[in-house]
Amino acid sequence: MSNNSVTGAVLVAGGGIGGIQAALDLANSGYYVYMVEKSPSIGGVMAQLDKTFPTNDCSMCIMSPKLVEVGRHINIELITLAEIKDVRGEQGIFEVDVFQKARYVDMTKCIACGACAEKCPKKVDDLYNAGLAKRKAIYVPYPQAVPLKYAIDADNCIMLTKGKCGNCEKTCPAGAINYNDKDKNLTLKVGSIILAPGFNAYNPSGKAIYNYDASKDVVTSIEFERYLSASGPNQGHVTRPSDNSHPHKIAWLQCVGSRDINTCGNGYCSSVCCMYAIKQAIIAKEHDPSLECTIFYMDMRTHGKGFESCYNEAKEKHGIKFVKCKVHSIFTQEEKLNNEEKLDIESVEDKETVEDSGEKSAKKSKKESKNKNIKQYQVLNYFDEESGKVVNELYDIVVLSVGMEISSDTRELAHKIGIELTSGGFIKTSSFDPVATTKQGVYVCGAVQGPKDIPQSVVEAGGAAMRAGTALAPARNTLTKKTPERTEMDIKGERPRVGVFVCYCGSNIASVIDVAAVRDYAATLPYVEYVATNMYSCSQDAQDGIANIVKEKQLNRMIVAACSPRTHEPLFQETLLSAGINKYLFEMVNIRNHGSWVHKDYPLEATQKAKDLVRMAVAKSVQLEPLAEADLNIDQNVVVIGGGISGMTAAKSLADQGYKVNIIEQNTSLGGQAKNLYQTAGRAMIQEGLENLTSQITSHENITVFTGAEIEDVEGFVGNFKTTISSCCDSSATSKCGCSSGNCGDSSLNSDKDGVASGTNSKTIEHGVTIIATGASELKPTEYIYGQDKRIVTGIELDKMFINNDPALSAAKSAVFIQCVGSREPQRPYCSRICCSHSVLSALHLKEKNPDMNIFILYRDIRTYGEKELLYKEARDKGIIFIRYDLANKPEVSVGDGKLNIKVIDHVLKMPIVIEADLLTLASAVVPYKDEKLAQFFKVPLNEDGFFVEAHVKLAPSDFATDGVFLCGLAHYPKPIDESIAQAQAAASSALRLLSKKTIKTQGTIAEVNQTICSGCGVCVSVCPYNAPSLRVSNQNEGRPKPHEGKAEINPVLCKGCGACVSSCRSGALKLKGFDDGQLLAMIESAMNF
Amino acid sequence: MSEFEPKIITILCNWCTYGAADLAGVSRFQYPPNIRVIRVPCSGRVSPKMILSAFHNGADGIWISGCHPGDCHYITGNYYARRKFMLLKNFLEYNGIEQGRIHFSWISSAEGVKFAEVARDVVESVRKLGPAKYFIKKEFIDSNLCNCLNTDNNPDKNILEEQAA
Amino acid sequence: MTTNLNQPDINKKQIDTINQQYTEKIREAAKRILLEKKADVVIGFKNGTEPMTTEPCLINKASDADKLIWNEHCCLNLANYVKGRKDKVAVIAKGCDSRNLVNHIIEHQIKRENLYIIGVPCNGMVDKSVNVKDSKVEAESDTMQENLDVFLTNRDMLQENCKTCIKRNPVIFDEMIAEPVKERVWTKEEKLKERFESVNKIEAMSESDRWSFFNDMLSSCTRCYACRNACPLCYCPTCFVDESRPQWVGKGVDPVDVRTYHFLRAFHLFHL
Amino acid sequence: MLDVLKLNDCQKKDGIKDKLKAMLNDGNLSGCLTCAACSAGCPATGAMDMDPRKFVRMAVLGMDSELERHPWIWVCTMCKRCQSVCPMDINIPQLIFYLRSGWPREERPKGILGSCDQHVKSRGGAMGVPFEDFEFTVNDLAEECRGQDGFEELQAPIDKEGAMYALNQNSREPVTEPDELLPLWKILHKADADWTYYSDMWGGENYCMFLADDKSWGDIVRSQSKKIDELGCKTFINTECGHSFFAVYAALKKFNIPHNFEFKSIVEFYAKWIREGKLPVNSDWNKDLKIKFTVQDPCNIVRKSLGDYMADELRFVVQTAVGKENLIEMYPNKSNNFCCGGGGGALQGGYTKERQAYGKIKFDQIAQTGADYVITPCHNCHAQIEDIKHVYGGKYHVVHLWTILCLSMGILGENERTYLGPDLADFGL
Repeated sequence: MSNNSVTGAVLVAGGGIGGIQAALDLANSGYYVYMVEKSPSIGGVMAQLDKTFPTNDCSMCIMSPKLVEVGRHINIELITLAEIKDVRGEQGIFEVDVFQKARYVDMTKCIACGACAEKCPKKVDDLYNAGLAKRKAIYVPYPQAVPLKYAIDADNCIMLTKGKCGNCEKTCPAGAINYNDKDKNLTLKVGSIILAPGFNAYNPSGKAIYNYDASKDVVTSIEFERYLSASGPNQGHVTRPSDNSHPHKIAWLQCVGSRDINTCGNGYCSSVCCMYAIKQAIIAKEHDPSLECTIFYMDMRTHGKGFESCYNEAKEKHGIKFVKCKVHSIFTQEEKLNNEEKLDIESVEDKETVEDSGEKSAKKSKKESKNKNIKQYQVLNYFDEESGKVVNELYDIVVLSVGMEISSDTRELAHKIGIELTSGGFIKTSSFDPVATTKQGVYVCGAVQGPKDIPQSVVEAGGAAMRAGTALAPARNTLTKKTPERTEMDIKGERPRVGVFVCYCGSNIASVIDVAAVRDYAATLPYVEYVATNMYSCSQDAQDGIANIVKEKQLNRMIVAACSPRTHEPLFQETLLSAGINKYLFEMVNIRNHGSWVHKDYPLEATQKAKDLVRMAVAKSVQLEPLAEADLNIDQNVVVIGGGISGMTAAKSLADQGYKVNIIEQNTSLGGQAKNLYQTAGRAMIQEGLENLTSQITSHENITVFTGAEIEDVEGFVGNFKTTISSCCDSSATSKCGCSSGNCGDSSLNSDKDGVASGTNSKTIEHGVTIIATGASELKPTEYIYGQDKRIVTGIELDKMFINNDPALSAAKSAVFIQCVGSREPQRPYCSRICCSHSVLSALHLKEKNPDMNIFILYRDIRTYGEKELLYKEARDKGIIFIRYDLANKPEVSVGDGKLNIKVIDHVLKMPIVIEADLLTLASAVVPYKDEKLAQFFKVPLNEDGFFVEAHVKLAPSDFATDGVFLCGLAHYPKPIDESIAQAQAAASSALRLLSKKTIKTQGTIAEVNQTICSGCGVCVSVCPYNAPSLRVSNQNEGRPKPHEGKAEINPVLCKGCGACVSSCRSGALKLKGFDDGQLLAMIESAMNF
Repeated sequence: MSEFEPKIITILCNWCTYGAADLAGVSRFQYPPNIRVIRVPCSGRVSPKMILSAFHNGADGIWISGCHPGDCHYITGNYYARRKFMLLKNFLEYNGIEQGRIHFSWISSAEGVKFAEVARDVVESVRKLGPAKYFIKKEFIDSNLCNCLNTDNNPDKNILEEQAA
Repeated sequence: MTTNLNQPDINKKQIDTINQQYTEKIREAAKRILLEKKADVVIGFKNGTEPMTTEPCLINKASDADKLIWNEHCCLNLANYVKGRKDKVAVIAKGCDSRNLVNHIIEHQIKRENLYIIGVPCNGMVDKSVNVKDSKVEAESDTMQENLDVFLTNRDMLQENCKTCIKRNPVIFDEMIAEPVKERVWTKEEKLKERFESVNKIEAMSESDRWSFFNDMLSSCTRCYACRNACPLCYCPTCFVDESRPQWVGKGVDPVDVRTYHFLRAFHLFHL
Repeated sequence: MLDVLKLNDCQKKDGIKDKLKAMLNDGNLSGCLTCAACSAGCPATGAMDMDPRKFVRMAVLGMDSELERHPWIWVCTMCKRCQSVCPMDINIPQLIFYLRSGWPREERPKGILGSCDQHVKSRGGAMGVPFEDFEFTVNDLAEECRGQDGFEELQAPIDKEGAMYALNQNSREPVTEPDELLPLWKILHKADADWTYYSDMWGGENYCMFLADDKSWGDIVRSQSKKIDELGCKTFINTECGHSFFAVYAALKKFNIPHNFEFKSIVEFYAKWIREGKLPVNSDWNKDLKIKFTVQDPCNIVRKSLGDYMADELRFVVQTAVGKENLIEMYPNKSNNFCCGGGGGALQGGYTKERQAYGKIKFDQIAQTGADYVITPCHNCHAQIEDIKHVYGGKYHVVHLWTILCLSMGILGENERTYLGPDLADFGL
């Protein structure tokens, strides 16, 4: 194939968080991306969430920077209101038919002022608010939407359906409405396809047992999420939907639409509901500590990083009640109130606001208690294990923790283009290629591949981007656009010449603020050389005009008083740049969002405020300096630390794209933990997969493997690391040590004695990025008389027996597994995530060897999340018996008369049970290496359990806060092989974002040290999470001390420009360019002086 | 005489509270026009000198707002800010600055309503206290913008110095 | 045998004995340290030129060690003398000095490995400014020595900070010249009443009284910066009041500028 | 029970769980998640210190000997409320049935055993009444009824060949309260229905089903079917009786009984005839009285057989007869209704204390509605709800649907009012 035979573009179907991450990874590594999204804007379900577990971060806060980045990306083309209809061709040369619905709003003209929606007479259920509120027929789905352009809902628009109205067209100040817009059929040529359509929440409607149709007080978790949200229909006030009264008791019902083959067909676990229920209960309780929150569950599945401690906190700190019982059903009980009793209704104001936002009557045909003297309760019957009785409890609100399903559209498309699905209806992938569908060239990420949470979706997005890009590597950078290089004028030494442009924004600003007066006032300010107004400053012609004026009037500072810099600053910076002026000489004044829109009844004051803000901006702008964005070369070599499955996958991913990769492995051979493992949950043979991968690694021309290697020293930072290792040998093709395939341990050159000598065999590798994949190990149990009887083994030891086909396995008549050995204990509070599925799988293997074997699994909560639940079901169906124990009554293991006895109390019968076992497997915890030295070397943090801490739990699970260092595999958290592989690919994808650029630009607005003032106290070093500041150290080899030794310096590559160091510096030695003390104090001073 | 209208220096972090203020705008939540917003990357950027300087210049109140603990775009910036502000506020009040002149809050970019509410509360609480009394430098109050030309901030002067050098 | 500030039965004789023992131990340690080259210099105290005073003293020869003394006037904080030194320094440290040394180490003003700390359990320093006549104890003699007896046997005669001291023993040291003294354990009530007595007094004031209280306190300040120079934690090469771009605090004696100087300096001491 | 369970001893092959698994698609007890949804929804939970989950668990663990003679199986009514929500769709009623069948026949509860044996022996009904007596009573009563105004032409035929509908008749009415037969006949007459009783196994009830005597249960339905097919009836209508409906509904499938008729509930026909205008049922009579009714959904015809469709038909009929506003629902209802405790043979099962405790939930539900009348289109519901009224001191009255339909049409005779309260005792006469 020649380079041109593949298309350097990728189609990403779905604009949720998975699609967004995949698109950004690809677009940032040299591919053109078409993002096809069904709705008018991207964001997906994550945009609907109030907070995200387990940290309860504000969902919108962490997501919106990504939305904006996609929206502005030069190499991402957003195709909204569109769906894939068909796919033709094959990997590398797909043709995709896309159907795009008409928007009826010209995106190039719409300024998102919202005037149209205000005048639109048609109210429609607002799906963003789960139908709990109303929006108009012309709308943006949510205020932070990207693209922030209105769209007409053709099904509901009066003009489009009946030919009457036309209000929006009359109102639109920008002339953006186009009723004649037509649906379009597009054909896109792409090399790879990533499917990320997300999931549908299970709809409990029509199931009488949930009482969902009959009562407004039974809500789905998505609806409750909107109730909790400050931007939701209730502005975050939780009230009983039936009467807006103050709730006292809320219940969550888990597994609604999951783990149920009877009332719905979803046998799988939806994986996220336990955590989101805990999150919602905590948030609800934070809103109102007197609330009683109860979660009814079957097994608490808090198997992710930080989840178990969140669960423990929910119980202990927040007092949330957990009841292990599936509630039979919900029904309404009405209670008549005495005359004296009044409904505890939230204040009248609140109610009116609620009605204003159209909350009323949104849910169709729901029973409302019209009579204010009747109060509805939801009755839950549950079985109390303690008393053995049925308890009847009344709740104000019941939240149904609904599961995930794949839409029929997605299934149809998959069928049409020949992609296989799993039995649960998700897209099928394999353990060793977890993001590849059964159709070559089509990849997948997010919940469509199986129920999962945000971090796992983001991981898969990275993996999918990696895989999609690899196939197209020859066509990298062939279809991408480049930002034009521009020359900037040197304005150093020039007197400030400020231009002030004030925007009318149609009537958005002008209807309240006297724009001309603001302009005229600006003209009186010192250094202001030019003032003007614009009808729409953001319009193309206005920007051309501004650029011309800047040139003509030789302006060297520019101020635009209009809307928010968060959305428009980059646009005007671009305008300034096009006039040859450094973009940091721009300052924006927000007189719309912070002015006319919020002070509409105070035009005089709003005008005065606008003048003040302009004066402040001028005061700052005269002190602005042109800032440079320096180029930093990225060394094109890679170091991967750890040669297990994760490390090898990451290495292979990058090597396949042409980068030289060095694997540093401490052991004498590659393979890591996988060497001891038998099968994946997807029933792939691990030894085969491992062998296959290892041989690809050892024969790869771009990969050098160092086994028996120790890292001695690390210097440098992103783009330019120097890692010194001591190693016995390397196994690359050019290796001279003569050992084969990295198995140095077997070679005479690397006997233990010779290994010592490797200290002299040290080598320094220069590399641009580092991937940490150091793995974890299995805990050696200290309980259950482990080590005292050879019939007692750990999970991995059992796998070894399977690998070796140990005859003891078939011979056993009775086998027992004990779960949570060393996990979820006070001294090791996290859940090891993999052991439940692993034991269930091993039990099935035993059954396959000997169908008559009696097998018992003693567990605390079975955590076979996602479609692994089907293994659990299979195990039960095959007669494997599961017995639950709790921490206070752990099983007792004893040996007497040569018999191995396990005693446990049955959780149902509450009676002691004794099992005589021929084989006892302890599902032992996954323990991290807690490699503090490595953490120090790369300046990356470890958590209290000893796992590495990623940059962001949700959105950057494979990155570190430290640039240029990435993370995957067990070193991050326990996870099965498929997840490790996906994360390794994601880490490689993140690394690729850097490598493919060859150089990175430093940010302009970064901190800088004036060393003559610096006291060298190091406070800046301690406050910075990015390791940007450091104290200068002399290099001893250089002979004489560096100037300013011991004083702070900032690495401009690492600095993110937050300014925490600057404000922490007592001696004022630090400045933050663009937000310096002088500039900010000038604003403060001028705010008051007029 | 008309009611006293305080002027309040408001410093907002770019990622959360500034976003909340934008959202309040988009949602047309009304609040009094007494605040003057200064945008900074992170609440961790705000240093005590900005607060003291605002008082020097006659600000009647100061309001600083950032991301909720845990939400910081820069991972930990708001934790430092919180620690610093609590101490500074206590210390200023210990020195005689009235309670209610200095406000700190944490508002996420989804909390437009909260932004408007807090803005109203801040303005009201400062309005009740009346004009600022302490820490004001007389010369600033009496001066007008032209005075700034005489300070070291004067870029003209800087340029002259540079040229002379 | 340990002494305690709360013990009223302590007498001059005991104190003299302690001082004598401490002095001997300090001299012995200094000699040994210099001879063994554990440090290039020992920083301690010698007698001042006036009665009831001491001066800091740098010894770099073992033979000079006998200059060193210890008594209840060794109130200066020797941490001030170690910062920025490139040689190896041994320093005598009371509880308070040691805490400042910790700060110097953390903030990179001296390397721990260049520092040898000779810990001295402290019995409190006398406050020379207190007039015996004003004290509750009626002095019967007016000789210096007898006054001193009164001082030492009466807590009221101690320096303010010694009265409320919570760390009389060094928190960091390489050797101790005596067994640690007993730390005073403050009950909650004592903490509120005694230790934070002055704080409470101010907190009880109205806002305007508080403002005036500090204004009065600072009215005599001429910004000589002696406070800054004496302070073991003030080591910035350029103090914030000396910044010029932006110069946001005036350099003169404008009351607001003076106030700002003291306010922010105090703030810097307990926070960044 | 045992102090310690030695699990290895229990794990023998071909135990209860294996047998059940072999018998049924949904019989895999091992699938149990021990989620306790069954126990949470079962009115028999707690009786004899037992609950459905525990019962399943014992089977799963292989505690067959403890289960084999556990009397709780006669307290459970096999109402299927457990299985209806079971996420694993585990057929607990079938486990109960299986265990009932495992008891030595003579040791099963005498009441149920006797009823089954009488039925088989007499080839009539559970009360052992010979066909001749039934025939006499029917003819006698029909004659009497023809004396009433408007019913001069009324017919109550037996074995009428070619009749459109064959009707089963619970033997309680002809034997113990013959006047209760008349309202039903009057309705059929009003609707101009071409119907007939049939002579072989004419009794609708089927205690052999409760006895878990598959052979006799099947034989009874087989005989009925054969006879009806011989008569050439197009439709086999079940009268207001729950278990008799289920006995036929389930047996036709379970024993794969050949038949040429359609099997329907009388309630479906009430609704049909009202819609067709054949029955002038309306609620005008109750406009001013505002007497409140509630309705019991019999598990056997609603949850276990026809589902919410049946419940909605029932409501249509009741609302037409008493007025929509006068029907006070019990919650939960329809397919999620609580069993009254009278089903499954419990009324004859002999565990009276347990049965009445079981019925407490139903009693409370009824009390909560405040209704004056409970309409029960089922004999066992009728009897059980009557009984718990006396036990717990209720004030309501229990009536069949036919009584109220006739009342609303003004055709309820003087002797047909046994179950009405004083408020309606003379109404419309």
